[in-house]
Amino acid sequence: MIQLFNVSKVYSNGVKALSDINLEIEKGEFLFIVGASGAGKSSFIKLLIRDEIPTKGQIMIGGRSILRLKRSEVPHLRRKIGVVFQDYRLLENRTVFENVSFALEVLQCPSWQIKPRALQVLQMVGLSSKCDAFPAQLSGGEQQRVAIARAIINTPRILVADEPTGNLDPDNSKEILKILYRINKLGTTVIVATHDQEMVDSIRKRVIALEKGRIVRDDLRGAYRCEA
Amino acid sequence: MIQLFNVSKVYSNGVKALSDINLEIEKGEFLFIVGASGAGKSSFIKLLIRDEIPTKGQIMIGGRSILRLKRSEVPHLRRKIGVVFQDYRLLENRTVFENVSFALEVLQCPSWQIKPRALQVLQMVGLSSKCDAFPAQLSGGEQQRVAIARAIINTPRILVADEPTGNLDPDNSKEILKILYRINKLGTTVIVATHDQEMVDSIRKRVIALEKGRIVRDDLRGAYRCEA
Amino acid sequence: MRLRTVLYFMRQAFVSLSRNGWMSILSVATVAIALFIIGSFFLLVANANAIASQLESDVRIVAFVDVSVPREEVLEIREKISKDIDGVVDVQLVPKEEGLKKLGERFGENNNLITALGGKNPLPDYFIIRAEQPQEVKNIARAVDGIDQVEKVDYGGKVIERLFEILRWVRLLGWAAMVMLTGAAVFLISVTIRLTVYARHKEINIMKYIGATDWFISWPFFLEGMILGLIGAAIALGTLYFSYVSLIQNLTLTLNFIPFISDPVFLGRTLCWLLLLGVVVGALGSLISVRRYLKV
Amino acid sequence: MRLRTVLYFMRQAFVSLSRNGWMSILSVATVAIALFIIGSFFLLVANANAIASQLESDVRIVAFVDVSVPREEVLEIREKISKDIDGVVDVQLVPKEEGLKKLGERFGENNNLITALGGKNPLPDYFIIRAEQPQEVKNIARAVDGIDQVEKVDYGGKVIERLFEILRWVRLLGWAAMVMLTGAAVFLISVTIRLTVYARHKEINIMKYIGATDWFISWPFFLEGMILGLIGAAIALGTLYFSYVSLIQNLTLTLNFIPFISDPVFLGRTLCWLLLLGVVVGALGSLISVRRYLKV
Ligand SMILES: Nc1ncnc2c1ncn2[C@@H]1O[C@H](COP(=O)(O)OP(=O)(O)OP(=O)(O)O)[C@@H](O)[C@H]1O
Ligand SMILES: Nc1ncnc2c1ncn2[C@@H]1O[C@H](COP(=O)(O)OP(=O)(O)OP(=O)(O)O)[C@@H](O)[C@H]1O
Ligand SMILES: [Mg+2]
Ligand SMILES: [Mg+2]
Repeated sequence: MIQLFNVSKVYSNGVKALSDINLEIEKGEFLFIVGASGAGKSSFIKLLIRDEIPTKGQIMIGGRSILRLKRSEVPHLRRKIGVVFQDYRLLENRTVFENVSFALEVLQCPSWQIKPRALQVLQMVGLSSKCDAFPAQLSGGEQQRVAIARAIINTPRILVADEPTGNLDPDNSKEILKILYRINKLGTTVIVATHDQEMVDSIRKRVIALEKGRIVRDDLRGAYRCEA
Repeated sequence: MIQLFNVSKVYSNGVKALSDINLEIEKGEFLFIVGASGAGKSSFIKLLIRDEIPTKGQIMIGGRSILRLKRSEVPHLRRKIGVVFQDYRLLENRTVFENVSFALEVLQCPSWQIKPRALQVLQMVGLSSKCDAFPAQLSGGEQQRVAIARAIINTPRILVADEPTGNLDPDNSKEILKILYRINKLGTTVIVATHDQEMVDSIRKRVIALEKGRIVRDDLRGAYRCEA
Repeated sequence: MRLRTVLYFMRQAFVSLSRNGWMSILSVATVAIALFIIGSFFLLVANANAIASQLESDVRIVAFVDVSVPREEVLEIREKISKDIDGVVDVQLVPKEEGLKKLGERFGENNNLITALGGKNPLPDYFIIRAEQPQEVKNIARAVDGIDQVEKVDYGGKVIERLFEILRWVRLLGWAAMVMLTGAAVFLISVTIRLTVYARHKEINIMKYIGATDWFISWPFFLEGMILGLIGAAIALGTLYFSYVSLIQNLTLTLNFIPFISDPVFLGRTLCWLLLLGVVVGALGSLISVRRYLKV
Repeated sequence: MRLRTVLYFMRQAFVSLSRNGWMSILSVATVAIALFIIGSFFLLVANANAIASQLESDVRIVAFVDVSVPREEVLEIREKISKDIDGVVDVQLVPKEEGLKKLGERFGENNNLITALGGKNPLPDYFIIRAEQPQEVKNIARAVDGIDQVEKVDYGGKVIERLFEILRWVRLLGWAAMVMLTGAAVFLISVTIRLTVYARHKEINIMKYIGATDWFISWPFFLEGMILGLIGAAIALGTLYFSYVSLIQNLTLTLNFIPFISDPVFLGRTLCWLLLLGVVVGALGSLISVRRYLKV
């Protein structure tokens, strides 16, 4: 489903974020990306959604090069990928409900479909009571859960979550992991960049470890720490 | 050093964030505040730095009511308290170095004092190489460490950290905890709101657990979970 | 575009206008002020032009016929001038009798001029010729002077040339100022809109990250700009209309000899153009500003 | 304030100007355009005023003396007018001989007017009286008319009253427009500045959270606004000065009879005021906008 060939990313200020990444992710896989702060996890995710363009290499999603996409095709790529951003990226001027339903609005869903679905995902992340709040009126963890709700609302084929439990307590984290797991079971490819050792260790899934922009480990049933 | 009497906070949209908090924090104490997402940890911290005014009750710091401060005295209160915000609050238009040294600039320190000190704290959090980067050019964890560096640069009498390791890997988290511990040893009162079970459990310090805005536990040598 | 999408865009535009309250107000005020300035300046120039035209059309040529020429021949010359010379609108004959009468009046009622002249009238007959175009006055004067029996032609010469020179400059400067002011107003409106859009550029970026197409993001902004422009223009034009009408009413009381423009068709057309300008600048300004931030 | 702090503020202001590149440019452009418009309008009004004054000072009264009054008495009357009547600047006598000569000229060179009149001159002597203030013309005319030997007084009457009426309105409207334009320009500049500050309101909040005092945050913005205003004003005034000077040069070639203002002292003072206006609006606009976001 997702293939990276020799991908490198050097930012304009000369920082080498990723070097020579070769990777293949199967449809329906559940994948953790772990690594120290600054290892390149977010950069990897940014490449997948064409937020950044790799300096070198090729990225294929569903058999198509996403680097050769026309400008007008980029939104369609992004609709296929639900993303939980590390910094949430909520629309400040819109309520929680509007933020979450926005991902369906862009698909031009009829509103009778949008409303129940939005309420459903907000229920899943435990925010039914915060529908009409604006992001600035939420706690950190609540904002994070809104971002998760928005990413899963249109049951995307690929779900990418960058540190989705960084601001959540262990109980809420487990809840989120369950949601991700359930979505994965329904056929969605799930990619989670995380520092949460407990989460990675609790379900033994594929783990890719990055170090200074290079893949240093790729275990099919791995843990957060190297088990050598 | 810090005393709260019957403090309650109800936000303008009717959300009850804190109810009837009574608390005394000694000078030089190391205190964890734990609780689920939305329990009121950040609200508690916002009250301490007078970001929000309690709806009811009294807050004393160093024997003075911070609610009776004049507008012009608020900055002086905030200079005494180093804060790591949950959302970092870095100045986007300034480099990492400028962000960190800003806390000394407001004190009108001479620049020959500012520079070495700023480099020193950046070294402590492991960001010496990122001095000239802007916040947008940093990874999530790097931004968090800049926020920590800024909070500790003027060795404040009180250090408040809201989820300081949410975006950091376990190794970096341990490093940060060490720094906090060292600062505490030098006499600074440290208050850390966190979800990081490992961190809380690794040094047995005072733990206050919040639940729906109320203090439900106050253990002098506590752990993240209740040990009953 | 489906109806539902259109409705969604409309709702978004209005919601956004109200959530960005004071910014919307500032933008509307900017549009209103800019259009009010353009509008007043346009009316000023239009009135100056109208007055100038009226002054110009007043330009006359006076041609004195030789004293000895008999009246019949004079009438023939009149025919000749009005038929053979291009650009002549009207030829009026002032017979010598009338000239003498006027001269007499000048000396007061109880004058003894005619008696003093011994009943003999020394004055010539003369024509007052009106030209169609002020620019033709010189040529007409030359042609009339070419007629044998015409002794002398008088057409204000220097004064008229000066007047033309002034009018030429007034028009030139007036239009230059109009163009500049319009340009400046458009620029100022677009700066305001650009800055209000900038204040929301993160929102625009985020929408793109969630998979919104460029046009899906742009439309509400486009509508918003249009509404801003419309409201601003409406305020400007309402104010302009009422202040102009009441000003003209006041002016015509004291300056009733100046032909101010009060033609409702002309005013209506002017106001419509300004309204259109406001709406177009608002909508396009918004759209162009949004486009700047769509590149993610 | 310590030198080091001042230097820090200055550096911050410049750094911020350059980091907010395009916003600074837009603000400068707005200031420049607004001041250019005010400036040109001010020069326009000033010139209109100057021309008006010149026209007004040209106002004359013509007084015809009875034909029968002997020359000596006429000279006495002249003395009387210039001494006893207030506001008279100058009294010029046109003797009847000269009047006849002028009349003769009007009929062409080879006229036989004097012969026709039988050597007797039917024309009266008359005075041309210049008033100090145009408003006094009416009173002077009445006073002169009161002199027994004066048969008739002529002072343009209606025409002059019209002229005064027009001038009064031109001045009134000119000043009203000036005030309005200045207000509008100040508003537009402050909108732009307010929006640029808004784009950075989070920065301002953050500074407060770190313990910066209000004045510590405000000063760099104040300086920044001042620099913006200064640069914008300098551009506006440079452009204004050179375009005005070259325009006047062109105009005096063709319209040399109109007394355009080219007094360097006046121009210098005007430009200085505009510069000051730009700097003050820029600095205060910044400061006031910042204050809005300091309340955290
Ligand atoms: N826009 C950018 N411009 C320049 N350098 C950047 C940019 N974004 C990231 N970097 C640098 O690239 C490196 C990798 O960053 P990245 O965000 O991928 O790290 P990460 O693995 O997500 O870390 P974290 O766990 O802290 O979020 C870091 O050193 C960072 O400073
Ligand atoms: N500005 C605000 N206006 C209204 N409600 C608010 C505001 N800030 C926080 N709240 C609400 O107050 C409650 C407590 O929020 P707070 O930020 O204190 O939680 P927290 O303990 O920090 O949670 P987290 O661990 O997720 O950061 C939440 O329900 C939140 O929605
Ligand atoms: Mg990251
Ligand atoms: Mg919080």
